[in-house]
Amino acid sequence: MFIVKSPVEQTIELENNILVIKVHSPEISSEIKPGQFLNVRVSETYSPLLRRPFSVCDVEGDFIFLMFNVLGEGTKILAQKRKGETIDLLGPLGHGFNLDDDYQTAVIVAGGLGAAPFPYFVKKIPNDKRIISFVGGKTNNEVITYGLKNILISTDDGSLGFKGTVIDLLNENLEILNKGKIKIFSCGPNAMLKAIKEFSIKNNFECEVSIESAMACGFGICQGCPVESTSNKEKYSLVCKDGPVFNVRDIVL
Amino acid sequence: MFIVKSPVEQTIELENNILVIKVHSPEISSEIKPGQFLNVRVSETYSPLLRRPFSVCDVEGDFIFLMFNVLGEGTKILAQKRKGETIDLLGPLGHGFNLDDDYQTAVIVAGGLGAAPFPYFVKKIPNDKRIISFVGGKTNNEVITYGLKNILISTDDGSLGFKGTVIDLLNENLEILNKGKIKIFSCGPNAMLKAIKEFSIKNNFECEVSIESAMACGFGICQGCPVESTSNKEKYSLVCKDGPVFNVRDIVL
Amino acid sequence: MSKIDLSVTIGSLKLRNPVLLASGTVGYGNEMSEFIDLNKIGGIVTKSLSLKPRKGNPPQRIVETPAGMLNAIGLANVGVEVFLIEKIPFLKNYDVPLICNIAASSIEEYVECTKILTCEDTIKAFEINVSCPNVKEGGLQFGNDIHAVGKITEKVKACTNKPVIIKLSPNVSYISEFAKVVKEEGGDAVSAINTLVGTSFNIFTKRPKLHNVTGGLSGPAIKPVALAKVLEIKRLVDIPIIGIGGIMNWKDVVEFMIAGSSAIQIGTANFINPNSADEIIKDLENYCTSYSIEKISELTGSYKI
Amino acid sequence: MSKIDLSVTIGSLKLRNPVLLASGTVGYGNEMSEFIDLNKIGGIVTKSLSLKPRKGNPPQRIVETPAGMLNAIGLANVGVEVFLIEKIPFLKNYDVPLICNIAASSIEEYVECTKILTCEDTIKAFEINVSCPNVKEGGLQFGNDIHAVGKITEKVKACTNKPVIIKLSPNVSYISEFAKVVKEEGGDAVSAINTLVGTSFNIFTKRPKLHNVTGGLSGPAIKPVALAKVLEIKRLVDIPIIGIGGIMNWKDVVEFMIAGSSAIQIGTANFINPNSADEIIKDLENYCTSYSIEKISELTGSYKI
Ligand SMILES: Cc1cc2nc3c(=O)[nH]c(=O)nc-3n(C[C@H](O)[C@H](O)[C@H](O)COP(=O)(O)OP(=O)(O)OC[C@H]3O[C@@H](n4cnc5c(N)ncnc54)[C@H](O)[C@@H]3O)c2cc1C
Ligand SMILES: Cc1cc2nc3c(=O)[nH]c(=O)nc-3n(C[C@H](O)[C@H](O)[C@H](O)COP(=O)(O)OP(=O)(O)OC[C@H]3O[C@@H](n4cnc5c(N)ncnc54)[C@H](O)[C@@H]3O)c2cc1C
Ligand SMILES: Cc1cc2nc3c(=O)[nH]c(=O)nc-3n(C[C@H](O)[C@H](O)[C@H](O)COP(=O)(O)O)c2cc1C
Ligand SMILES: Cc1cc2nc3c(=O)[nH]c(=O)nc-3n(C[C@H](O)[C@H](O)[C@H](O)COP(=O)(O)O)c2cc1C
Ligand code: FES
Ligand code: FES
Repeated sequence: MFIVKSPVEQTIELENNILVIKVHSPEISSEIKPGQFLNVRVSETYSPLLRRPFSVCDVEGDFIFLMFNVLGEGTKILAQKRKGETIDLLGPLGHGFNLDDDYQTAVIVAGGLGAAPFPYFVKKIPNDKRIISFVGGKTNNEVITYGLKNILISTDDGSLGFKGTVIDLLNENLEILNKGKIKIFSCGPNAMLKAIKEFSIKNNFECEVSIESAMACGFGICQGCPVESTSNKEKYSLVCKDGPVFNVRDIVL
Repeated sequence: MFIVKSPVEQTIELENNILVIKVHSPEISSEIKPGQFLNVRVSETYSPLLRRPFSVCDVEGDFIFLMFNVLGEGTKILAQKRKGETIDLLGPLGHGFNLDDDYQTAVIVAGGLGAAPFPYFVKKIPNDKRIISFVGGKTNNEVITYGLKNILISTDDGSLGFKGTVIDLLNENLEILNKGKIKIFSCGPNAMLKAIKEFSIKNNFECEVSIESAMACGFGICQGCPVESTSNKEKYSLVCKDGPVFNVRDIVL
Repeated sequence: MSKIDLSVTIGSLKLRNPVLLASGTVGYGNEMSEFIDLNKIGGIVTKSLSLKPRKGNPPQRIVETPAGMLNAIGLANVGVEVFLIEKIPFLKNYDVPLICNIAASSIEEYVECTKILTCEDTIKAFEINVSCPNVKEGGLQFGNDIHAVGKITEKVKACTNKPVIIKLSPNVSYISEFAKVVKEEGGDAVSAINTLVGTSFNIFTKRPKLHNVTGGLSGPAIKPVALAKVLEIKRLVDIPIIGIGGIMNWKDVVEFMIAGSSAIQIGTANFINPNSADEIIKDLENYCTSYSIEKISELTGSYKI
Repeated sequence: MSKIDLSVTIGSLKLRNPVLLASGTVGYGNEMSEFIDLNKIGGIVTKSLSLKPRKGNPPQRIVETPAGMLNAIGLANVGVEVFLIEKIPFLKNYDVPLICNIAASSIEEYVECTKILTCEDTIKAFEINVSCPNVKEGGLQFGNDIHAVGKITEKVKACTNKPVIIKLSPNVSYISEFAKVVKEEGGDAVSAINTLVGTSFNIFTKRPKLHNVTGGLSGPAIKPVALAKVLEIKRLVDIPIIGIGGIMNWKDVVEFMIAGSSAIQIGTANFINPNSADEIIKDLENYCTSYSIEKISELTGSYKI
């Protein structure tokens, strides 16, 4: 784990107000794994005071990429960073996705900005695995397909792709999913993750999800990011340290 | 008085880490007088929370100029403003210098950044008055002569001009000062202003000084900027509203 | 779009909207009127007035702190007489409820000030400052003395028919106990909070930055504390609350109302943007429209716990 | 350049420098050791330990506020037994004074925890948390009850020879009265301050952002309040003080020492820069060199008022 002030190389604007920031950080790029995250200090002032967690979106050589949209003060400042300015990164943090288990097809299920960790995931997945990506959004401008492969799209209002939730779309494609051994990798809004959990259990699919939580430290000392564990009722798991990627069966969503 | 978000046009770097920021602000440029000031909000965040007071340094058409050096958080942010970014100005505030009374020679006495209000002063002084400028600093890199006229320089260490304080330099030049009616206009560190007061009283010179104070509002509602008045012991004067320019005989320095 | 009702009541005091300007951050209105249309705001609370004029503390009176500021003005004010003669005439030009804030160093002085001021029609209510942390005359710190607060409420109520609001100190263990006493003694409302006691040192001179040594902390830094105090009172005492502390925008106002405030006051924000109150009122109206809130007073104490 | 003496003493506890890591912001040291050389810092204060493991509060436990944060962790901890078995071995690898922080919901529980822990050599002192605002088990809020604080001090002192530091609550009218009782009952030092009670609401759901409704405010926002509390104790009670609250850099440390602290603790800053303490120690050494301060302990209470 490192704390490094890394220079911004470029900020790329995708459609729909989504930004991807490219940062030079050899220390982190050489260590980080898909699904891990960084805790980013966007300003040296006390406004905002705390770091902001972002999943690693992609890695290219010594560069790492983070994907975000402008929500509040932190992301606003991040969006204004120009080439040469630095951001202060702490990471790599947490446990990423387990790409190497026994499955043939990785089924990516991403809702909105939940697409963030998958470009790097797609790069790092072993060559012998297939990928199929289900991408959902409320309307077409919430659909993010950056860096994904073999994409099926759903929107609640039908403005792009299949009309319905991404779960509906999965159900529509159950036949494909039932060919060979699959594993679901999902990230997105909590409501979606809940539905994914139900779907996975019902269909007996392996499933890992990346979840979010309010965080202060990001590395296990503040106890600020509890998530109820299914195996141990006496103790919360910590999203930052035990996650952010969990076997969906291990946590209460 | 206005509250206006004004776009930055340019930031000029003088010698010695002194910066001059040029801002497009027709509302303020058309009203402000030499010695008046603006209370500047450098950031929309709460860091820093309060505005920062700056004297108007110069005016050119619709543009105003502020002179400063990087001291703390506020001036650091100000120094990083680029063309097109805005700063939030509140002003014009306070009472400026009285240029129109009965004197023939304006004797400017400026210490360090106390030079800030004088470029505009020099422009606005009636044509029939003469100007002579005494500029002091501890060493040569504290001497700021930007926008001044007929300049005599002193440094404590003699690294530039006369060796001694600016008061010593005034005393050296008493003969010139005693020719015709003069009025001293001074701005600088408090120790210098104290000495100027003594000098003016001793030599029976008219003298106005621009003084500083911690400020919150800048326009008379917080009562945060008191200065002891010589005429009314029951009540403080307010630097922001009754000043920042005072007849040196009216206040206790 | 139907008209939104922004009006609120604090006891018998009816205000056209819940946004007041806090004592000590608006002077007596004249300087502020250059920036804001006083006719639009819910009300003005004057700088604390004492029987005699007060010079206040020597400089330095103000220090900036992270997301906040310390002040130790020391209740510099013109005194009730000069206020009536010199300041009221200006305020008569406006149609804005005037709440007169009184500070004193004895119970008798509170009573006397109230008696003098109560005859003035322009004054619609009194806010009694029992909580200024920056003057310790006579060794009394009323704000921390529950019996004194009760006594002051009782005596002031006895000499005016106008609503009496007691402005409470946050520098106590249980603010709700003070609110309870205020209610018992007939007070009409409480204002919460005044500033938190704080200090700051110049590390090179080793001297306190404030001449008064300690000062009162205000601004966004104290908002979470102020909200907790408002909530504590709301949950335990049935009395109208005017919420104060770190309010910078309409969201903060809504948060204070949810926590239990009937109205709120803007303090430090006036120094940064003297037009804040006007902008906030417009934003509140838009918010009510967007969320189909017909009467803003519905928000008061609407927390779901 | 002569060697600067950064060492300080708190009662009989000698520390190589005044920079400790605060309870609840360093865990049990293992995660922090990835970022900072624990052998360099003045001491570690453990997360509050209770007799039995505690699960802590459900989420949300943390909210950011202007220049601060609210936490309502609810004293999630492994309990004294697991601490001794699983956490102490790691800490034995380091040469850093370990201060064990204890939280309990009865006087008996404080005593029992102390008795169990006092046998462990690695533990150099106890810090008794009587002031956590986020658990209200048994309806007790020791931090606000001066008799309880006295009793706890007395009883804990009776069962250990190690220094006992009482961590005081700032949510009281006069913190110095609590410090006085601690001294009278034989306590060796006080830590000031724990967090300020605060809250925050989601204005759209109208629910408190924290599951526990209220939480503890920490970070730079509270620094002026913490300094005023330290100063109040220093002026009125002769007991060593460990200053805590919003310390982010060496200047803040010097300010706390001038105000009366013998040592200080870094809390929230650890989340933002887990290497802060190390940087601060280096900066303090440079500061002492520049200003010809031979012993940093000279700074304690060196204010000029
Ligand atoms: C492990 C992890 C990985 C993440 N990865 C990404 C990523 O790759 N890209 C990305 O854009 N975001 C990601 N997030 C969320 C991101 O941290 C927040 O969006 C960010 O902190 C917002 O900061 P802000 O200052 O702009 O907004 P704030 O001012 O902090 O908040 C603005 C609004 O967003 C809400 N909000 C704040 N934090 C969160 C959160 N964690 N989840 C949901 N809503 C929140 C607030 O309640 C508020 O309404 C991740 C979060 C975690 C915990
Ligand atoms: C009426 C008036 C006019 C002014 N005009 C100018 C001007 O034209 N150019 C200019 O550069 N400055 C001017 N100043 C001073 C200027 O306001 C401060 O330098 C500025 O606020 C510093 O802000 P900061 O955030 O960078 O520093 P801060 O972080 O606020 O302070 C950094 C350091 O500077 C000290 N400091 C802060 N404010 C002042 C002050 N008012 N006087 C002296 N020291 C201070 C602090 O104690 C601290 O040590 C003026 C002040 C007043 C009251
Ligand atoms: C400079 C200043 C002066 C103040 N003077 C008074 C006063 O005279 N009487 C009073 O009751 N409160 C006074 N206050 C307290 C405010 O009315 C308010 O309670 C406090 O500032 C918290 O609100 P804020 O955080 O919005 O500023 C003063 C506050 C400031 C900042
Ligand atoms: C997330 C968090 C958890 C804390 N847990 C404890 C605790 O278990 N016991 C305790 O005595 N103090 C606890 N504290 C209080 C800190 O030790 C410290 O007193 C407080 O945060 C003020 O210091 P700071 O502003 O530097 O953070 C906690 C603080 C935070 C922010
Ligand atoms: S964010 Fe601090 S423990 Fe997880
Ligand atoms: S700065 Fe507020 S009254 Fe002068």
